[in-house]
Amino acid sequence: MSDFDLKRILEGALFSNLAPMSIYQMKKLFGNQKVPTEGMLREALTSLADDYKARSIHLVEVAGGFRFQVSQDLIPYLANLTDDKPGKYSRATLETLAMIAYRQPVTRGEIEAVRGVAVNTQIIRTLEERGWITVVGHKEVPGRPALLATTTEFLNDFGLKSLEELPNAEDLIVAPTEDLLDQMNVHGE
Amino acid sequence: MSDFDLKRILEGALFSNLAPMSIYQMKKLFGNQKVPTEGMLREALTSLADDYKARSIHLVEVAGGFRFQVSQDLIPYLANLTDDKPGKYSRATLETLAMIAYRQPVTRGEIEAVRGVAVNTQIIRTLEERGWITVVGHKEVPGRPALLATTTEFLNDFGLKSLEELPNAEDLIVAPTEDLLDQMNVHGE
Amino acid sequence: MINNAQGELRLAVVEGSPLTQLPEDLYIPPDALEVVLDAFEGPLDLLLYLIRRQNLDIIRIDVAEITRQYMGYIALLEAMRFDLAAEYLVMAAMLTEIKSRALLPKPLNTEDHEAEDPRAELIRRLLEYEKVKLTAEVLDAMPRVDRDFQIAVAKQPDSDERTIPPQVDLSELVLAFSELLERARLSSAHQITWEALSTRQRMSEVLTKLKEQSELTLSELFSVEEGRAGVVVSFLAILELVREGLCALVQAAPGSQIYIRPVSENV
Repeated sequence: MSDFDLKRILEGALFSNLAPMSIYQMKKLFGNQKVPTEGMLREALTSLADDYKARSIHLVEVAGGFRFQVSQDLIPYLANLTDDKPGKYSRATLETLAMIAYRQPVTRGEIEAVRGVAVNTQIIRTLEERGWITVVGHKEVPGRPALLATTTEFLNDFGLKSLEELPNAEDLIVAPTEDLLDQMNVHGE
Repeated sequence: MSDFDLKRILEGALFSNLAPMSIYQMKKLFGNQKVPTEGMLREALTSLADDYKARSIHLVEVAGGFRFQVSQDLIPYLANLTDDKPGKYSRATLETLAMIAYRQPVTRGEIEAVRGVAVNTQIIRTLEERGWITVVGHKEVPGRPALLATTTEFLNDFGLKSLEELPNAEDLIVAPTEDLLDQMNVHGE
Repeated sequence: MINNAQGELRLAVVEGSPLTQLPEDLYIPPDALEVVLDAFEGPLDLLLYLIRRQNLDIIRIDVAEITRQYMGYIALLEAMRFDLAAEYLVMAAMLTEIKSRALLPKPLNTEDHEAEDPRAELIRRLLEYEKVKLTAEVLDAMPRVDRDFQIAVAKQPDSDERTIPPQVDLSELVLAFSELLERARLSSAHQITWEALSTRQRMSEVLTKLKEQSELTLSELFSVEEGRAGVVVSFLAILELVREGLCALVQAAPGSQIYIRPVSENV
């Protein structure tokens, strides 16, 4: 198969998939035929990404694989098409998600301890149903509470390749409080 | 706006939508800005179609308007991707379909109100793509949300002659709770 | 990569960091308290607000003054939103303790490590909470699918062999709807007038079983002999138990096994 064919096949497959496509899935495309190597696939993907550089859609890599994405600058136009405003999440929901993303795996009790308020079941359900969090196990303490973690879909939806790409939470606390944290450690431990 | 911008905007919009896009909808993209004429739009579409001539996706005109479609010759490759055993719809998808079937025509907001969680855009897209639901109009309230209803294909697939043949869901709730359900209907309507 | 579109929400800047969502010297008339409280995510959030309003570094908080202000809010809160007050009251008790300890002379003979600053634990919690709060804002500002960008898709070529879409049985659909109706009924809590004896009885049975086995699958509570009526009664009983906070339903992923667990002391 020529490089040209390989690129054509990947292009068509990527556009016919809503979910990102992994290298493994790309190999599956070729069934019983000669399967291209990962190197060949990556080369074709790079070339394909180049073809779209000047267009309003881009080939991007996220945790789940590769996908085509419509440019962010077109959102204001697309918003004119629909009356459905994309969901806004409450502060409670976002704080719960932040706790899970940065402290995973974490129990609901641990989230509640930091936030100082009970975590509504509805919040967990909303995040689970959105596909952003899931139960990854149970903590071996009395009651065996569920351990919550974020999913690959969470990374995909936020355009991230891995959890390491999340902004560093420590950076958010600015200078003056940093020495406080040091002091605190002395006091706290 | 330059021709280049117009083409970019149309390209992005066409790729963000699975359903064909009419000239009317394309005009809607521009909201309160200067709306391009049909001639300008058609010219941009022709130029866009040209750009994709050599690729594996094509801009085609169908009954409802224009859309990008993956080339027929890729079918054998794409077929390798599908599992032999059909998947399952999530509980959220089933509940959304149930709400639409029993309470149609219904808005997304109304479904959300009963389910207590936001309805993911993905769910609506999945059901639309399956051909089971469709937008039948817009509710005359602020935001003019889309009214969703089931299709003839839905009836066919579920072996129903008409919606009246849908089993009465209330029958599943037996004796003692019956009066509660009666109360609920009063509240519900 | 961080989209600061939400930046305008941060109304106050304290020592270089954007901090609060509320105007700095917001006067809260008592009758508006209920509305304002919805803006706070709990006692830590309220406390953080009170501290930041004085443009203070957390470590230098004047506990006496903050406690006075906090207690003022709590007094109003208690009268209006008793259900919420518990969490706020715990904080009030903690503040009072810190304040009283600070007022007492320090015992002279104690070892260094025992004489820890009573504010330390509170400050640690406040800093930790503030970090979560800021992280949540950053997370919300990050571009995400549907809101800030769209996935590009094209129609798949028409083909019979292409996909086998999931099959749905009519009974599944009916069941989904009836469950939904139930849930809607249960969430509108005040409409519930009385419980059928059989449901109450089943609730007790479920709780008894949960005492013996700390975890049950949903299917363990349904038996074929009881037929449809039994399923409904069990289902109602479980929903009622969940509503009353006596047990919790846990599911790892859509479509996977659902477990029922007692709500225990651990949380």
